[in-house]
Order: sequence, then C-alpha cells, then structure tokens
Amino acid sequence: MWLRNNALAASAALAAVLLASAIALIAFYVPVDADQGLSQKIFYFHVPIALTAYACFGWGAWKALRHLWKRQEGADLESYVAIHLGVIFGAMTLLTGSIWARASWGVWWAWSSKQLVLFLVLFLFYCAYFMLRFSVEPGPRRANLSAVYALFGVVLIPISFLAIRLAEDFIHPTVFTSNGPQMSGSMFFTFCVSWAAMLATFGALYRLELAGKRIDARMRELRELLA
Amino acid sequence: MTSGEKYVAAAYLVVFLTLLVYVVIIASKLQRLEAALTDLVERVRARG
Amino acid sequence: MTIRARGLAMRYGAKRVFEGLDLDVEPGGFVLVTGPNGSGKTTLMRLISGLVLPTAGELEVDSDRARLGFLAHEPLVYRELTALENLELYGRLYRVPERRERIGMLLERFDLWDARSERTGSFSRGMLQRLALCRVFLHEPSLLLLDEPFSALDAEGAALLDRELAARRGRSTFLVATHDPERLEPLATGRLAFA
Amino acid sequence: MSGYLSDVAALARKDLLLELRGRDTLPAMLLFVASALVIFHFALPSGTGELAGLGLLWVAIVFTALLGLSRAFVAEREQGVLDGLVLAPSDRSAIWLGKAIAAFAFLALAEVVALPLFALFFSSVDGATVAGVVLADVGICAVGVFLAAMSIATRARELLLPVLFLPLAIPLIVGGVGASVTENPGRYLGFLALYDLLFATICWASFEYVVAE
Repeated sequence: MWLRNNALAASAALAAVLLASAIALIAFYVPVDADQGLSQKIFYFHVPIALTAYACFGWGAWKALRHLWKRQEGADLESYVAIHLGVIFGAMTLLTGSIWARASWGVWWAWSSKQLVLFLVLFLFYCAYFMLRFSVEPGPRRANLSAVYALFGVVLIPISFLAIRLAEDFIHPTVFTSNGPQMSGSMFFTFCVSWAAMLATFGALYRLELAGKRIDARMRELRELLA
Repeated sequence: MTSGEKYVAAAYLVVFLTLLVYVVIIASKLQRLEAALTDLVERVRARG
Repeated sequence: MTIRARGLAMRYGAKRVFEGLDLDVEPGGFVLVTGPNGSGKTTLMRLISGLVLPTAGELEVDSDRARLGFLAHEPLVYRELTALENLELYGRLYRVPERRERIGMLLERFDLWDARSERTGSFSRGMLQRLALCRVFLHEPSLLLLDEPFSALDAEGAALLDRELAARRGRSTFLVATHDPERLEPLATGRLAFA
Repeated sequence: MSGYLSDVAALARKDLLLELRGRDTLPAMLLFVASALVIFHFALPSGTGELAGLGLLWVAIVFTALLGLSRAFVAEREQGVLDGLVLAPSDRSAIWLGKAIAAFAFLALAEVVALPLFALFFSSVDGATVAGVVLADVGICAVGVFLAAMSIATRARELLLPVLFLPLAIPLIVGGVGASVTENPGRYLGFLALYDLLFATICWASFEYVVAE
C-alpha cells in the first residue's frame, strides 16, 4: 500500500510541476505565431489533450485485453477508469477545438478539421461504452462486455481516421488545413512539455480515481460481510 | 483584450474548469466513502 | 473424480447464494441435490455446466461440452420450429452419429413421435419437458445435470424417465436437483442438501 | 474446420427457418425501406441534386439493417434458447457467424427491393453502388449481429443496439456514399473491404466473451 499511496502523491506532484512549467512556457517563453496570431497558443493545449485522450483509450483497451486474455484481477476497473478519463479529455479536446476553430476561422464547429471530427465520432462511441456498462449488473458478464467494446473502440480509431480523410473528397474539400502550423524549435519544445504535462495529469487522475474506486469496492465487500 | 486573447483565455479556462469539476466530483465521492465507513464502524460497534 | 468442488461460493451483488461448498462426484455416481426454491440448486447446476463462473472457490469438472447434458428449467427449444427441427439442430451441433434414427427412436421412446412435425409452441408443458429430455439424451452424455426433471411430467412421463435413469445408472454420472428425493432414493449414491 | 462450417451452416439454416416460420422480420424490413424512400422523396426539396438522394439511400440501408438486427437474438432471449447454443460443443463464434449470414440474407433480400425502388424514385444505381452496398452489408451484419448479442445481455435490451451500432456504422456510411458518389470508387470499396476484414476478425475472436463468462 505504501508504494501505491506515494505513487499517487508523486504522480500528482509531477503533473503539477509539468503543468505549471507548460503554462509558463506558453505564456512567456514561446513566441506568438506569425500568421495565426495569439489564438495559435490554444494549439499547445488542444493537441496534447487530444493525444492524451488517445493514450487513455489505448490504455483502456490494453487493460481490457489483459482482462479478457489473462483474466488479470482489477483490469476491468482500470480499463473503465482509463476510458472514463479518455472521455473527459475527449470533451476538453472538443471544447478547446471549437474555441480554436472560432478563433481561427470564425466558426464554432469546423467539419474540415479532421482532428475534431474524429474526436466527435470517438466521443459518441465511448459515451455508448458507459450506456452499455451501466445497463449490466456488476460481475464477470459486465467486465467481458465492456472489455470487448473497448477493444472495438481502439480498432475504430484508425478506421475512423481513414474514413474522415476519405470523406474529405466528397463532403466539401476546403482549404483550411488543421494539422497545425510548422513548429520552430521553441514551439516544439513547449509542445512536448505541454504534452508531457497532459500525460502526467492523466497518470495522476488515473491513480486518484482508481484509489477511490478500489476503496469503494472494498467498502462494498465489507458491507456485504457485515450484512 | 483583443479577441485573440479572449479565445486563448477561454480555452485555458475551459480546461482548468473541467479538471476542477472532475477533482470536486472525486472529492465528494471520497466524502461519501468516509461517511459510509463511519456508518459501518458504528454498525460493528453496535454489534458489540 | 468427475466433479470436484472446494470452497465453492456464488454471490450476486449483496445476495449470497451459497458459500464454502465442497462436493465430490465419482464417475458413475448419482447425487441428489435437495433444498427449497432459491437455495442455489439451479445455480450449482449452471456453475458445473460452465455457463457461469463462481465468485470464489475451485471447481473441476472432468467433462467437455460434447459429453455434458443439461436439463434446465427452460426446455431450450425454439417454439417456432417443430420437435424434429429442434432435435435436428442439436443433433448437428453435437455431431450425433445416425442422427435421424436416433431422433426417431428418442421421440418414439418419449411418446412424442406423433407430434414430431408440430411447432413446439403448441406443446403442453409436459410435452416440452419430454422434448427437453430427448434433447438431453440425444448425444448420450456421460455427465447429466438434471434440474427438477420430473416437473410437469405426468405419471406416464415420469415412468418413462425412471426407466431412462435406471438404464444409465453406473454408466453415466448424474447430478439431479429434485423436490421428492424418495422417488430417486434407490438410484442415489450421494446426497447434497441446501439449507 | 469443416466441423466449424457445418455448425455455422446448421445455425444459419435454423435462423432462415425461424424467419420462414415467423415471417415477421423480412416483411417489416421491406415495408420500412419502401416507406423510408417515399419519406426521403418528400424530404428532398426540388433544388437538391442527385447526390443527396444517393446519400439518403445509405441512411435507408443502415436503418433498415438496424430494424432487422434488433430482432436478431429475440427468439434466443425470449425462449431462453441461448444457453442451449452456448452449451453445444461447437465454437461459440459459430453462433455469431450463423446469425450474421442469416442477417445478411435478410438485408440482401430487402435491398433487392430497395435498390430498384430507389432507381425508380430517384436516380439510377451504378455498379459501384451495388458493390458498395454488398461490402457494407458484410460489415453491417458482422458488427450489427455482434452488438445485438451484446445488447440482448443488458437490461436496456434492443434499446441499446442503435446507440452501440451507429458510431461504428459511420465509416461504413463514408465508404458506401463515397463509392456511389465519387468518380473513382475503388478507394472506397477497398476501405469497406478493410473495415469488413478488421471488424469481422475482432468479432470472430471475441464473441466467446459476449455469450459466456
């Protein structure tokens, strides 16, 4: 238990330090982008959050595989928490993305931004994960169904990415490219720090929520024993 | 504040608020856990 | 040991169905499982059949699905299909040799031959139970899990079943959940009572 | 392998037989797709081009399929027969594959009516569209039947199927519409084939966990 508690504290501290330095770098160190202007600075949070959301879904799928394949104890709970955080990061991606679209192109939603559209599809998919999970009694059946659905999700990510790219041709091929401006040295460094900060935040929140859920599970066990 | 600054501030505020709401939810869950624990302790004590 | 259970427990959320159950059934054994409704007889059957996993304890069943026969509360037949079509389906899935002859013989033996081409939706509960028995005996399983086999059977049906059970005593292994153990007492080699 | 195929054949045969007896899913799908196309006619104002019609064809196909898929495991669940199939010695993915083949047959039959009707009401249907429809049907039935088995195991039952299915159907819509709308449909047909391959494999590999613990 000692290592687990301290891992939580350590990861939280790491996340805090990285977040603080990322914000400091974004605010003071990195130059304002020449053509896009100040609003380009949203990019340093928007894209790292999106990449972290992918990491959450990937981690959730990995834990789901561990549950199905190796019957690893607790893997189902970890898969659920990872996907839960994935949806939260996904929501933030959509929000910051739409603010960025508003700032750069004057519209609150840009179908041309492949990244945003992909996230919308994944967001719909993973919200259905929770509808599935909460309509089955806790137990091995629920763990299996959730795990299989999580695996579907990780297959859906590349497929949807390809589909959206293919859809470009016949929906409305517009000129705005959305894969971000070319990054100079300092920009790239800030981007990496910000990404590391987001991943560390995921790690900290992941351990935090897991700790809470494990205590909750043990509490239920205790209550049943006393019943 | 130029419109650019407003949007940047809005974006970062949204991220900050989302994380804050998340932490608050986790905190309230922990409080409920604590209450459940004290209730259980009393039940054991009542069992004597 | 055909079935070996140590400290077996089953819980649905807060509801404890049973726990700490030990059970040994040697090949050819005939164990009677008794106890009031909802005491866990059916759950134990579903555990041994492999349909559900126990929440705790160990369970080893020396029988693969091809040699397992499970008579549940449900007859497990499609009401839209006829008796023949249902047994035809199971016959294929269990790769029963000389499928048609065996189906005909079983339907004859359980007095369902005349109703063989009728939709099982029109069957009475007793006829459905007999059809389920045909389904269970179709692939001549070596391990038979029978959950209240005599329910809904009339005197004649019950006599048919008695004959089938007696004919297989010692050759197949039985675990039979029942409410009147006296009837099967002469065949029993072991008993398991649920509180 | 031949044993597996005979199991799949037995299960698919059973589903076709059930439909022949029950005769409820297929007529419903046929009437549904016909009335959907009529509704689309009124939904398209005069100015819209031919492409909008083709796009709506795909909407009709997906929702007709959804109607059929929501019936996929109803017989097993209501009469509790699924345990019987799960207890059988055959590989559990045969249950999925048998049901998917039957679902494909029903969907194809519905489309045999829907496509000519579409050509009548809207615009002609070229070879690429038909190829796209066939390839998309494979994906729809493979994933749809899998999700139908999942949703049957939940409290919400068929209500959950559209919620689970539609996000996964988005790439199929893109592939299908792309195949029927653009000049070089090859890329889209290839994409549909990739989708079918990927998802059929994962369905085949993990169906065991949907019906058994």
